[in-house]
Amino acid sequence: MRKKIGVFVCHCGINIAGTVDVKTVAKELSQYPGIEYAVDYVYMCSDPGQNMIIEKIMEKKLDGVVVACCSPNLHESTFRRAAQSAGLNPFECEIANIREQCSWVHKDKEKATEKAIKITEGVVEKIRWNERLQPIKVPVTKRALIIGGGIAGIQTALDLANSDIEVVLVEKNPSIGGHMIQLSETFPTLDCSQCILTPKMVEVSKHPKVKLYTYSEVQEVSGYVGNFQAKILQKPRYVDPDKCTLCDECSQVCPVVVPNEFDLGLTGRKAVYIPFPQAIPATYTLDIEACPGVLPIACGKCWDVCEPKAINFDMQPEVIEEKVGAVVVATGYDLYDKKNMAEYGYGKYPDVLDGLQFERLLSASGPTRGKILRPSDHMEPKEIVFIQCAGSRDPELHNKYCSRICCMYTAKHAKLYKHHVHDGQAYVFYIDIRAGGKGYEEFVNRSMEEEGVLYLRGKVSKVFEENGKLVVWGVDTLAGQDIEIRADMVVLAMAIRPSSGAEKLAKLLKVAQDSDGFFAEAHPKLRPVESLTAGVFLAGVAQAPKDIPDTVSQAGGAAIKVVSILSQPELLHSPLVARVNKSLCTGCGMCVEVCPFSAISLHEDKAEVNEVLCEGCGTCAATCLRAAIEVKNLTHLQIYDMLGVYLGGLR
Amino acid sequence: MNKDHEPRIVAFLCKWCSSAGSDMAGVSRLEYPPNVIPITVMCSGSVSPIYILSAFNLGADGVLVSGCHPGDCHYIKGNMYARRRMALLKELLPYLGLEPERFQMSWVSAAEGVKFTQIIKDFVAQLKPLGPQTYLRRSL
Amino acid sequence: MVKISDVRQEAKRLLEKGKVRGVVGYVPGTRGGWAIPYLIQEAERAEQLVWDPTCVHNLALFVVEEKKEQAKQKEPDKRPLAVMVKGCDSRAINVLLQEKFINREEVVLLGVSCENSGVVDRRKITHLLHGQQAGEIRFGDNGNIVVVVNSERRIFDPQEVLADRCLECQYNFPVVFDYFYGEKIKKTPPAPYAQVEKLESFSLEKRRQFWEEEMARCLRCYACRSVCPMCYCAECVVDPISFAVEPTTTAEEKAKKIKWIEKSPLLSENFVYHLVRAIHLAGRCVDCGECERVCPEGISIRLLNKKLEREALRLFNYVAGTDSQAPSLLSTFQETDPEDFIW
Amino acid sequence: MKDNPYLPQLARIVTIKEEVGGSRPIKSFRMQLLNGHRFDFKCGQCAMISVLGKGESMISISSSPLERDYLQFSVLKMGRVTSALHEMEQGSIVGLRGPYGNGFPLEQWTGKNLIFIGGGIGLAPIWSVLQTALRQQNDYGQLSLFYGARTSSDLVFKDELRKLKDTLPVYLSIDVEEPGWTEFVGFVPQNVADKKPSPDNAIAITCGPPIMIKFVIKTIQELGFQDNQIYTTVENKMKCGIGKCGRCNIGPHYICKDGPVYSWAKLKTLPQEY
Amino acid sequence: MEKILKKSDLGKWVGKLSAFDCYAPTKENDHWEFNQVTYLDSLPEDYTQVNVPLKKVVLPNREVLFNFEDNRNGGPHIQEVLPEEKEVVVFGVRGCDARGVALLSKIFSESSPDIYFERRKNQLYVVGLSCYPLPGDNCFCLSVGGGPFSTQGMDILLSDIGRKYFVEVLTPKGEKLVELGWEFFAEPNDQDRQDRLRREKKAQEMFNLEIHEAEKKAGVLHHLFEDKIWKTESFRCLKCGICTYLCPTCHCFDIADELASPVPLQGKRVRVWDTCQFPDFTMHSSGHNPRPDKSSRLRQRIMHKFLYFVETYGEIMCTGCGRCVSKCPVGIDIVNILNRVESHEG
Repeated sequence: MRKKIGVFVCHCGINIAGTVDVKTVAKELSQYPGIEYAVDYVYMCSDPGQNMIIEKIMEKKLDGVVVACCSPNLHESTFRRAAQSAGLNPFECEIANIREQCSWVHKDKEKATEKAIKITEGVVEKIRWNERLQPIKVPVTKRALIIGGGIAGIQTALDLANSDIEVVLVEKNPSIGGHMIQLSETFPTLDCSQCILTPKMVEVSKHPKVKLYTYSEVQEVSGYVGNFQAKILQKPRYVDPDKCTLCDECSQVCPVVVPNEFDLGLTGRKAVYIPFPQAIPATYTLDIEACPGVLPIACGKCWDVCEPKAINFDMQPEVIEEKVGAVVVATGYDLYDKKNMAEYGYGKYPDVLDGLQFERLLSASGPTRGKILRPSDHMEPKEIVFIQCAGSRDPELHNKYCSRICCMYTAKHAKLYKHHVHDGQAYVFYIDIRAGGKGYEEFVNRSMEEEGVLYLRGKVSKVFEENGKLVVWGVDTLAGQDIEIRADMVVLAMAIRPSSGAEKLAKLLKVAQDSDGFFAEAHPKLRPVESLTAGVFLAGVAQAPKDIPDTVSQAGGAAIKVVSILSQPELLHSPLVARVNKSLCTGCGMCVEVCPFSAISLHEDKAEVNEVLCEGCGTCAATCLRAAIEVKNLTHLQIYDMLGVYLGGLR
Repeated sequence: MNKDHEPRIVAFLCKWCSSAGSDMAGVSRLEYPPNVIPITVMCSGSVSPIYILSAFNLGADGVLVSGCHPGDCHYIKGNMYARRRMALLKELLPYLGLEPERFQMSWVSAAEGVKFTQIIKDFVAQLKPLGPQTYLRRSL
Repeated sequence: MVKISDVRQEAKRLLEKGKVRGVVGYVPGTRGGWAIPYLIQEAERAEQLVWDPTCVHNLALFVVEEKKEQAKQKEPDKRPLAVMVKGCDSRAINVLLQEKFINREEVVLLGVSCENSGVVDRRKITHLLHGQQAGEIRFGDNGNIVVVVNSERRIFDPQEVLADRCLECQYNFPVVFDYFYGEKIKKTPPAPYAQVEKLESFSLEKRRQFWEEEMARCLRCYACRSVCPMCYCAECVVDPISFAVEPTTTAEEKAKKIKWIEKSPLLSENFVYHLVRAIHLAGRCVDCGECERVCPEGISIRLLNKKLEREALRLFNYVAGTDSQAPSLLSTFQETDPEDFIW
Repeated sequence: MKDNPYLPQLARIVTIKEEVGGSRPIKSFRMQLLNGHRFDFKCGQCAMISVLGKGESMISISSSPLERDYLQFSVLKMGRVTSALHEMEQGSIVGLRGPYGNGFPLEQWTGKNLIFIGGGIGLAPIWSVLQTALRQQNDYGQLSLFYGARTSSDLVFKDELRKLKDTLPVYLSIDVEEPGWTEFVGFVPQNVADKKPSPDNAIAITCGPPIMIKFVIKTIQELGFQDNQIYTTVENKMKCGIGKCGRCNIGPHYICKDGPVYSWAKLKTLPQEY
Repeated sequence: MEKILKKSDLGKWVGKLSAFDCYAPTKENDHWEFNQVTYLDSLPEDYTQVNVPLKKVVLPNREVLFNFEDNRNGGPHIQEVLPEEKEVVVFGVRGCDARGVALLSKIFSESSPDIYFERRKNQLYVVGLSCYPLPGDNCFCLSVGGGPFSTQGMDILLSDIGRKYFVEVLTPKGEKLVELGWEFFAEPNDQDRQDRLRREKKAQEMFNLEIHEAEKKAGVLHHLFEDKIWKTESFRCLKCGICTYLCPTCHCFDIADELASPVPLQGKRVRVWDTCQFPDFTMHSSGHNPRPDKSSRLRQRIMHKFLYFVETYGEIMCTGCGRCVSKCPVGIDIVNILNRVESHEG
């Protein structure tokens, strides 16, 4: 029997009824073939409205319901739930959007009504062929993989581990801690970054539910939500952490000195080294790139002096497989490459620093033990210029986005500078001040008012060296005059970029990146910690620039999202997935090639869909030359019939 | 030629960007001509060329395919495949003498209600002078 | 020059040894000096094989047909099929390999050189001979074509008699083969897309007129589709003349089959049929030109396919049938694909 | 209008009865012409049913020509048209043209015993003969019916068959055992072989799937039936119904006009293209 | 009735036939087709044979049978559509094509006459043109009951005898046409008659293709249903419709509903050419196909023409036009096949 369909036309107060003659829509539809019942009502989404739908489904024995109302993004689930409570399969209920796509954008009532009728009729045609589908059930591995051991990754790991979920935390550097461990003090409270982070680092490393892989990289992730398999490459450290006593003998004898990443090149380190004293795991690492060679052993001095015999040149890279149910990407950021900032002399003049280098100067554990000294001559800078938006908010030349944290840390830098150099003068070039966080505005104001930092609104055009001074040419747009400052030091609030491995990681996780290279969230407002790939979540700056409190909040958010998946006995996956008509399939494999989710494979010369991986995008359907594959409930026939209604009848 | 002809347009809108963008136009109460009937598909990558040809065959005066901007695709890269397919169709149709204005592709993000509105306005405006599409239209 | 005796000998050997289940090649036809495709299954028949400019057919088609035929057999003969292939045939084979319709082991390819020439256009020959029957047509020197009429030997310039597709072709020897006969002489056509470009230079109105006249003639005999090795679908999307119906196919599935276009030879339906076919052949058509040759109404179907061939090259730097390992034109993309047409 | 053989007359579906459910459903439709005209036909003839917009399908008439109130068609849901027909409701309008074909030569069978042997939906064409013979029982000898289907629920005319048992021998069968089934289990030809109907003064009328017909004929030949005592119907794809569209021929015969009813004596001389 | 028409008067005569739609062979690209013409001064000298035979006039590729609609309230409605009432004269029809229409009448005019064919045929006036020289290398009409000067199915036969046509007026329809331009027609003399006869005789000697004893083929084919020739010959068959679409006697068609609008339902039932060479032609909706392969379909085409039709109507359903031989893209040669099956006799 053909389906008995009911049509429910919503007035949405006057939102729809103001432009669309809803009575006419209901009347026309009631005469449409196969329509058992059609009615209009003032607010379909209200309880009485929903109850009416439920009652009519039962009374008229409907097996299809079309609600002509607002966008399906809003009330589709409302009405599907209502239909379900009346015994219908949720896929027997569809929304015809006659508000956002009709009543709200048209004025001519007659034409809008005509269009609303067409839209609704089209959905009626679609629903005729809708299948009753059941969600696909997927088992769940109750473990999570977190990629990145900065504050975002650490916080997510702790929140998850404390929720009794096993965590695999992967960090590519020898130690966890990320950029936060490099910072001196944090705005707006000026508490010491290391002091608040190291307890968390210790906690995560000791937590029985956390498996920590440092000096490791995720190489491959296959599978799907609830059931990922990750391959993790653990690079050889050539030092056995269990034996290493942190005596530092090896480092002492090591003849190789390379720039120290932790201090952003402001100091050097040896080929065998510990990144910083509180590093976790607490062990040395032999940097094979810098070492003269372990195979054959070219130097071996470290091995000679190591009493506990912790040095082991035979260590090999190891690939570890881990099964997890969810993945959190917390890969943080890199600073914008200095190559791009030639106009400010960054990279050319040693006294032009970036924000992180300045942090190291400020840090008690830093190269100058917390004294602000010029790298070139170890003199205390008396005039210092901070340049905000270095590489940010510059769509023509650099990055179009705002890096969000620079206003605040520049204010902090200027303030701390004043704390160190009381007689010094700090200038800040800014476009405008963005201090949206709690206590931030006050913090910036204090910098300006209490510390006497001179804020200049305008851009710096050029920085060059002249007679041992850094000449800063800029413009004060408020005063409308050109400015020249002869400074001892320039600090650039460099833009932050997605970390260097982000692109590769995005590919292997099959998650999207936005146009700036940050990981794309599923919805900018409503799903900010989810990626578009089910089971992959985002935390911290990997998703977009943000400060520590926001990062920690998002990390917590990501953790709860993971929990909400992993706490279920099994996952439900949308059944709107592709299906192969095997009698038409010739096994050409073009669908396999185009599938963004690797959900299709060939078996015995026919395509086969992994329904759990399939997201129902339908790219395969448009690629298949034989119409042998299509997405359930949005088939070629449904499209064709909709076209037929939209274009066929000449009313 | 009938200059007063009201063009009939079918717009294939991807669910995540362009359909959401058209919703945004609605939310913002932007006005555009009622000539376009949207068909929401999951992804512009799912729009088969035969849909477009069929739409013309069934009497459409214009067909719009709209997807997410490159890099923004909800399905990572469905729109990239669409771009290729539609590039060929865009070349082929005028080669056969169908006015190139009748088939259009656009990128409209979920936030671009204004852009969506402008596209529909422009599309309708460029179709109007062409009159009805009779070339591929089935007349029994 | 291809020594046909070598081809015959190899075919004979393959058949005698039972290495292949048959040899698809050309044998003399019954009317005039025109070759026909033939499936040779007895070794002694290999002597009948010919190779001359009347061997117009794309024998890759018969690989497809035989594959389907074998699939229907209860006990399929799993031995490979030997096929004579010229340049375009071999490219078609490559597309079939690329689309995994066949495996390389299923065919033994007897590649033949087009002798720096190509196959002839029957219409051109008929026109030149004023209706006289050609007794024999063979390759001459320097790409010339020798036509014997009433035992008189006439030599034609390739430009006069070759099929358009051959004049525009740059693959005059096979790109994939197991055996190869004749010389590999690289040929570069002066203007491979001259006809397409000419049509493009017309006004929209004139192009429209041109195609309307072409399409109005279509009888929908489907010879173009039937002769195309790429049209191997079990069921054509636009207009089934063969339904893929199996005993398990339900009534609903049959009722759901879409009639995208009507069977009537209406202008609009003819257009959509040919358009969909052209789109389906984008990046797959190897310009063997068979569709146009067989069309009883002489519709310029090649001009359609050739257009998309050029766009595939121009926009995406893609040439069909040259690499059986690469992804197909439309199952891949590049970040840099043009998008200036997009609003 | 009458002289245009392609023009259907409109008819109303007056009742719909679901005979068989499941994945191969069968429904019986009773129809009346809208214009009140009579639709004269012979047992075994067919009519072309149009579902406007979907097309036509040739269906045998399962009611008796003596039934003046309606025409009955029992339709297996099979393709586009029959699916559309199955979706129709009581009161819906369809097109009808015909009747087509030769029909059974009932006039030659007076006084003879008629043995009906049907399988599945194949009971429909012979049902018309059976109903006619029942109404004119005095004209014929003993009537008997063999009928089988895959399962008990695949049997058509269940209610009628139950009643029929009071008037004549009805031998039902299903292919495989089912709980509660007390009658024969096995294929129709086996049931026939089991019951051994006598060929004396008898005509066997059989219709069903081709494979069944083949074995029924073999079986009853073994029982002594001559070729001219065996009648069957054949089916091919049809479009025009009047022997012009060139589709349904077997040799020089067009089933739509020269068939569908054949004696085995005739059918065996024709090529096996059905 | 026999007449003489000067070639220079042809145009004048045609000018008198303004009440008719006139069709004549015109050249499209490199082949001839019957197209409507507004004037006709002469029949082209190089005219050979049209591509699509005369049958297209009586059995067009698409014929609307009726319109139907179902507006929501009124219920379905059917509106018969018949061919336009317009008389048509076709000039330059070759004997094979005219015979084709005559043979088609046997099918379409007998039991349950086909009103569409009937009407179109009744409105059709065939002005034939005898074949001297022969239009094509593959003509074999002489073998199958026709001939270069065959008059079957014609109303008038024109034979070129130099500067004038020898006109044979064969039917009352032909007389009607001649009467409309009676002033241009003269009586033939003996020389004219001899010229015509001489040419006919010469034409008959020009054939280089024949089916040996075609009339006996039915008897041979009768035994060849299971012959392997069908398989070997059909190997190269493309399953296209060329041989049948271009055949003067092939008449298979499909009936289909075409929709202008699904809702409200509005459309036409049409019949369109179809061919026994298409795979799904005989396929049951169950998927069963009594003619499942190319060999059974090739067999059907030949059997139909040389056996089944002969059994029913006593004539061969082939007029020897040679199109299927010339136009088959893969050289399937019905004449060759039939000549080869000779040996199977007995």
